[in-house]
Amino acid sequence: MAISDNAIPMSARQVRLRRWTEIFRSLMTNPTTALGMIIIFLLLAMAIFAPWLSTPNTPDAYQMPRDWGATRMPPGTPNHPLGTTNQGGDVLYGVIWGSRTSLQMSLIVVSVTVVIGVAIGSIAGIVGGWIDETLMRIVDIFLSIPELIFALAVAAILGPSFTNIILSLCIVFWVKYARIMRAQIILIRQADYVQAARVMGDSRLNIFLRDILPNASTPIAVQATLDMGNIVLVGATLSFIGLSESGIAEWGVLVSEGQAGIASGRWWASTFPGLMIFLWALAFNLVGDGLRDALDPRTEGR
Amino acid sequence: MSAQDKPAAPVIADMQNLRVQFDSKRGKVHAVDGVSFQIRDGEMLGLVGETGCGKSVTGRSFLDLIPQPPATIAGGKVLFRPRVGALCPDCGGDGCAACGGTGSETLDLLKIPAARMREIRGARIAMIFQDPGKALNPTLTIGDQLAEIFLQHRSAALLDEAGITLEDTGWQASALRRMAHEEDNWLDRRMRKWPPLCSGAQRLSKAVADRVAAALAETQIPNPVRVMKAYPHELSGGMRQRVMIAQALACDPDLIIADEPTTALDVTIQARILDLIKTLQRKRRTSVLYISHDLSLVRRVCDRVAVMYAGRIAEIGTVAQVFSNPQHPYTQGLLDAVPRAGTRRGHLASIPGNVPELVNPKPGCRFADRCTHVMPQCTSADPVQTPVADGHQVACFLRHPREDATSPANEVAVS
Amino acid sequence: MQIRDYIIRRLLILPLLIIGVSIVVFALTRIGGSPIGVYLSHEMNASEVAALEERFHLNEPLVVQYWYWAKGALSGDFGYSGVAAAPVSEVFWGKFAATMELSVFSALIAVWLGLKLGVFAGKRRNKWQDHLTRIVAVSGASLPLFWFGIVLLIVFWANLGWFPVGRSDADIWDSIAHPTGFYTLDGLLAGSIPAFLDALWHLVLPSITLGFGAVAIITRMMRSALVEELQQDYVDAARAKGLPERLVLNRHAKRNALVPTVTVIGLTIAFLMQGAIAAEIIFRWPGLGRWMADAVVRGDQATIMTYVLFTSVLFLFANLIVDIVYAKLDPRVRLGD
Amino acid sequence: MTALFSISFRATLGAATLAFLLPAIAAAQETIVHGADEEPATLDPAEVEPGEGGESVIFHVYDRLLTVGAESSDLVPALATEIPSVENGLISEDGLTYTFPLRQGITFHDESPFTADDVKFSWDRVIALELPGSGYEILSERVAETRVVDDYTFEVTLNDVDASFLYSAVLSMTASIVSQEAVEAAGAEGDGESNGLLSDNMIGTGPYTFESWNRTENMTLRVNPSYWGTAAFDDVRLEFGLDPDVRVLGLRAGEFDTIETDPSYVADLEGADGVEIYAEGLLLEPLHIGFNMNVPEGALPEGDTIPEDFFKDVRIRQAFNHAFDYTAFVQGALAGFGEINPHYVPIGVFGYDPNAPVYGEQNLAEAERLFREAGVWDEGFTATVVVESGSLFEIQCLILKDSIEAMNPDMRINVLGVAEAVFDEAIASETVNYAMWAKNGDPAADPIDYLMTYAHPDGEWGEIHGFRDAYVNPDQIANLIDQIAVELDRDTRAGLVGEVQSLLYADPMWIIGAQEGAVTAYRDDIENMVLQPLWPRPSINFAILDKTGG
Repeated sequence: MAISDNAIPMSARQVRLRRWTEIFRSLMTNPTTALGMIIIFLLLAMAIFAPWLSTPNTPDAYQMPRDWGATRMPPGTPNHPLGTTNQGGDVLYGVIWGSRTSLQMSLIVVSVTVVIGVAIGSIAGIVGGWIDETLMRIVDIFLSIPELIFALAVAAILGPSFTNIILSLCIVFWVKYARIMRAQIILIRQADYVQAARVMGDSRLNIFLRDILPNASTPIAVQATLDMGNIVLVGATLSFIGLSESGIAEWGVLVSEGQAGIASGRWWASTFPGLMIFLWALAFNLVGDGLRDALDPRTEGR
Repeated sequence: MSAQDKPAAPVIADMQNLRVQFDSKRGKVHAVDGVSFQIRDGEMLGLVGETGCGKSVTGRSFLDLIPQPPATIAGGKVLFRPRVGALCPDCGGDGCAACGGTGSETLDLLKIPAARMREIRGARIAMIFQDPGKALNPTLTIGDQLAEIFLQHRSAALLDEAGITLEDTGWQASALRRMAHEEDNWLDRRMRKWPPLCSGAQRLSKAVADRVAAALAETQIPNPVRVMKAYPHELSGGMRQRVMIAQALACDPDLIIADEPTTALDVTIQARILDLIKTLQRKRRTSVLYISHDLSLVRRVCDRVAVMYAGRIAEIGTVAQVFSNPQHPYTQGLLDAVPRAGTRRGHLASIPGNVPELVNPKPGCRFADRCTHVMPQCTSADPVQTPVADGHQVACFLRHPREDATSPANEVAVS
Repeated sequence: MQIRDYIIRRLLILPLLIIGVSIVVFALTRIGGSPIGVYLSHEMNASEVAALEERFHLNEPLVVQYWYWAKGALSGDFGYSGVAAAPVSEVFWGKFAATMELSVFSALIAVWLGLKLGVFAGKRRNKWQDHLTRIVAVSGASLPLFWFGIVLLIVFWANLGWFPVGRSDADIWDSIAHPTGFYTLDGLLAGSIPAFLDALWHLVLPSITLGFGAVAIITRMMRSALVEELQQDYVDAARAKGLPERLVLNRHAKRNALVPTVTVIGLTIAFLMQGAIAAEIIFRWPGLGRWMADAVVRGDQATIMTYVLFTSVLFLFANLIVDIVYAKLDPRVRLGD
Repeated sequence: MTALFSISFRATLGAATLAFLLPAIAAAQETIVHGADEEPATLDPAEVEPGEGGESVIFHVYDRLLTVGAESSDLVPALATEIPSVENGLISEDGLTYTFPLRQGITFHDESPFTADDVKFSWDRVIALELPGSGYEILSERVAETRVVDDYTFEVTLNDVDASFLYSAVLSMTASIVSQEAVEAAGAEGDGESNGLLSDNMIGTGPYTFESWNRTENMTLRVNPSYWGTAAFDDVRLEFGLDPDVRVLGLRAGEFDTIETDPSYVADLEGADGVEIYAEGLLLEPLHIGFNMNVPEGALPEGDTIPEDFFKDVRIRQAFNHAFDYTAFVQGALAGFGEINPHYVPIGVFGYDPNAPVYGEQNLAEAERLFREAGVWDEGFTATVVVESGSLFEIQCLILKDSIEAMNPDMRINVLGVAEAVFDEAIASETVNYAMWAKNGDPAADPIDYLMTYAHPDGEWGEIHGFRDAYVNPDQIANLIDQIAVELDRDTRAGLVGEVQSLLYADPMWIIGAQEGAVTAYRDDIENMVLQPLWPRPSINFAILDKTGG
């Protein structure tokens, strides 16, 4: 309408506010995204209340409790509602505490990689020059190796352990954020209000903190959400291939240990954890997808 | 209704109280809110208004091109009488009241089945879009895009020119028929490259090419054969618009909806395109609904003009009537705005205030809050179309009849 | 910028990237541990170990080691794979063919299903079918392949016995040569229909497992591209010409929507390369993926090196080609700006 | 009877199909399909690593001078016609020279005749090549000289008297007899380089001829119709690269006739239709966790709180042996297929003394007493045990972990699972940087092999783990074992073995969780299934199996 044609440039805060409200609205209106959010909520609840849902194993709660007297029990056996593994591990315990392990893994990796990525991306974007060039070439190199394969190689070299899986994921996943951050900076620099701010003689740091960072946050949020799912998926794949430690309450490990039983009709030991991995990844992908659509101007309705 | 100087041409299109609403996050937008006007055979009717006043939607409604959802047709009729086609059931073609003297049957474009609408689109009613750059498919050559329209509406003739008569049966003939109707399948497309089909196929495509070239030539495009092979992005804006026009006129339609055909072009070319449209329209006696926000253009080319504001017709009459003797305050404002150069497109610098929100609007004159002569009733009741001269109507309380509250115009406005 | 210049620039960067990748991976493998572990056994005495270290130049500084490796790689010597008990270069192509054949068939499934779903959803934007499709598609990307594969294995191999595992039936194939390494082709070349069918038969389960995962990428892209196309003026213009919906969709919307969809081919290839690992383990497909998995577990670094390098080279070239194709398909694009 | 039947049956079937049907189907002569665990790295007896996958193939295609039958662990003549002994004079009085009369009129699969020269050539070749990783020491450390007396008499002289020579050396796959003619035709060999012919080819005299090997897929062996002994019944195809559970699935689905598997899977297969289970006797590969008393200063992994010489204290070694939950291991992990036999003379090996004292009862009270006495109970400790991840050995470590930590949460065991290669590297080096590691022993027929490797203060592990400074009385043990090595009188020898067993109980260097049962599962149309632990893994002799099904 005529009004919007001769609008005066909005302040950074307005821009942000409007974007977030838009995003939130379209997230709420999209049923699949809503579904994703519900699943995430439930999974997080499970992770947070794990100690109350099933009593932690001593001395290490992230180790499966092994009842060598009751191995290979089917679901429904007293005090093993989801059955037990070949080593007498309680599947339910694995499922519940596995959600914590996954949460740990994804949170650590995402936060670490976001920090690294944003830092490097910002340096490249703001400082520019040869530093930018070199950093971006490095990013290109990392980006030209498919994630899972890269993580696999790194984890293999570090040796099989849960910590090493997390480490390898951190090494692999920061790159996208650097890319996004740099792109955003270069993009937002041109925006009216940033120009205005510069004219008003704000310090670079000020502009960065007040205008650029908050605006870059949306695409990074999307990537982070998607990664929350991917990381668990990739991590589980690594564990499955045999790069984690056996005996810990981690879904990927449980699936690969449960495999042994599948051949003999003991489906439960791997089915339940596998299902959890699936739900986890699905939920975050749905929400991430929704977010992306909400931000992607092309797919917005007219 | 008849203008006193020349005998009234028959009405071929008659829009009656059209109402179109759009669903939006904030509510129902009454984009078109009871618009009525008629287009006479061979006349050019200008439809002017600011951006977003609903004039494009009004135009698109003739071709059923309003996206539903989000839009919904809340009411009204769009009557159309094709020159060629079935005869009027009442008079059998002699001309009568029912068919407005055209002698051909009357269709309600909002009610006819989709198949029927497709026959009309492009053949009887064509459209020229605002931005030829956007309205031409970038991945198809000009030739292909024009060919489509002939293959849709002129298959029989094309087959005839290619030497395939109705008697011809057998798989070759039917393959070529499929080609001529654009119903060819994967196999056909392969096989037509080889004997025995290839000769027939070549004759057919030759026939199509000839017509395309002719159509282009008519819009004074130099070297049509070369242009046929070109992709849209390889042509200048003016050229593209000529192509659009050629496409619109290809099947010699009765009515052309020209939606701001020159807006996207730079000023130097605008004039030429405008003249082209005008001459072709004269030559073929095609009726044109010329949608524009630019009064000066309308004044140059149109016979009659309807001024639209916020989804309603504010004033309608011959160019002479409206421009020399504007009755509606809004029209007057518009006219003041015309000569002023450098004003933002579609925005009236001279009139303070903005176009009102059209979400669930209250009754009352839409222009009230910008109107200098605003009166109490302006904000309480809807003004009705009031004749001020022969064929000149205005919807404003300043010109409102006191006594005859039951004039037909009145009914139209309130119903 | 002109497409040609862009592509030339890309071609110039490509080798640099590949070298970069090799350096990164090489550094990792050497920092992580020595590449000789896979040859060691407690049968060996110190002198034997020392001899091996000599053979792999482990007593030299890292840079020198890399130099040796690069020299070898350039002359086609990628070291000795402990897992395959043969030089990498010897076993590579056979496994390469196996993985490629699998990927091709999976890609066929993914593209076919992906486009179908994408159009199906795009046409019904924001209707329930659209949401359902999205869930199906995203499920594909969220499904742990290794788990999905196992389930298929149990149902269709162990219980129903409809499909086999492995790559071929030894009895049918013992007399048939493998000129191409693509068993389906080899079967045809040998003129043996049973062999050809056998090869196809073995492809079914793994390519479904792998393909279903890739569907998500294509569906999503196709959907949003189609949604965008359907909002274009020229789609309305086509309608205004009186074209039937069939043609409007196929010729004007779908056709153009395919163009941006091309750009995810690179992604898809990467996905297939990754998924191949799990799929090949489960279905005992003698390809690069399973080789890599074994190498990873047994610390066979020559193989890990080669595999990572290979996939990234493939990935890089795929993306380059995608750009070129994209430029060709869409006359509008002017890359770089 | 069944043999005759199936042969004639096959003959007719073969004829019919050859006459009328597709070649593809004609090839469908009875073939035993075996889901193998480990694919060979090489097929060359001089290159194969003891215990490695190649041995199971070499076993079928090559013959050795002697072998062991299915029934007992007694020696049986093979290419040699008699078993050397002092009695029959084929072992010289000084016990150093062995004479082998050889079978006549035997040809290799390449039609070249078998003579004493081939035997000499085969053995000399192994010793000369010294291929890294191979078991050449088996011969080179024992053999002083080999001689061809005449075409059909072979003689070997040893460095020292060796009571286990026949079992430990002659039976080993390394001592297989290869065709001299074929090898020499393939080019020169020497200084640590074979000519590569035998790496992926086999020219032997055995019941099977080598047909084809598609690496990472399968290997086909064909019946050798002109075998000097009883000919095999069915061809064999070994399928490689399957995960254990996939092999089990394949067996259920009838894709495989026999598979290599372990107790935990066999337990699940009980009652599966069409599947038979064989579970008799025990493997001779005790599952052990080793104590390392020789850790270099500061070499222990992160988080270990124990001192390098932690296990020098015999009480701690005993405490660990008491604490381990043996029942859990045998009943839980091995699903009951196995014996609790926690010391280093396995059941079924000569001289095993059933009355010698053993651990094998979890005795937490005793363990706690010893830990307290050693003064590590109160402040506790953290020790890491390194193991090949995803293996049965890892489960043994997990049980140790659970056992110890259940006693006292301050006493922590870290189970560090690593890739096979990493593990081998860690264990292969002169000094081991971990206080504990887990694996299983190499099979042998004679106690001396075990005692030398795993108990002798100056033996293979004795040196690496520093037994000498750890044993309470190293010399006593050393002397006993040395005696056993040279004692030729069986009864005296047996007595000595029993004696050393008791000493090793009091002064353990290993936790031996269990002796794994010899178990496998196979399709019920396979007849004469026998596992002989002295045959290379999977301890199956396909030559005696008969597939009767269609």
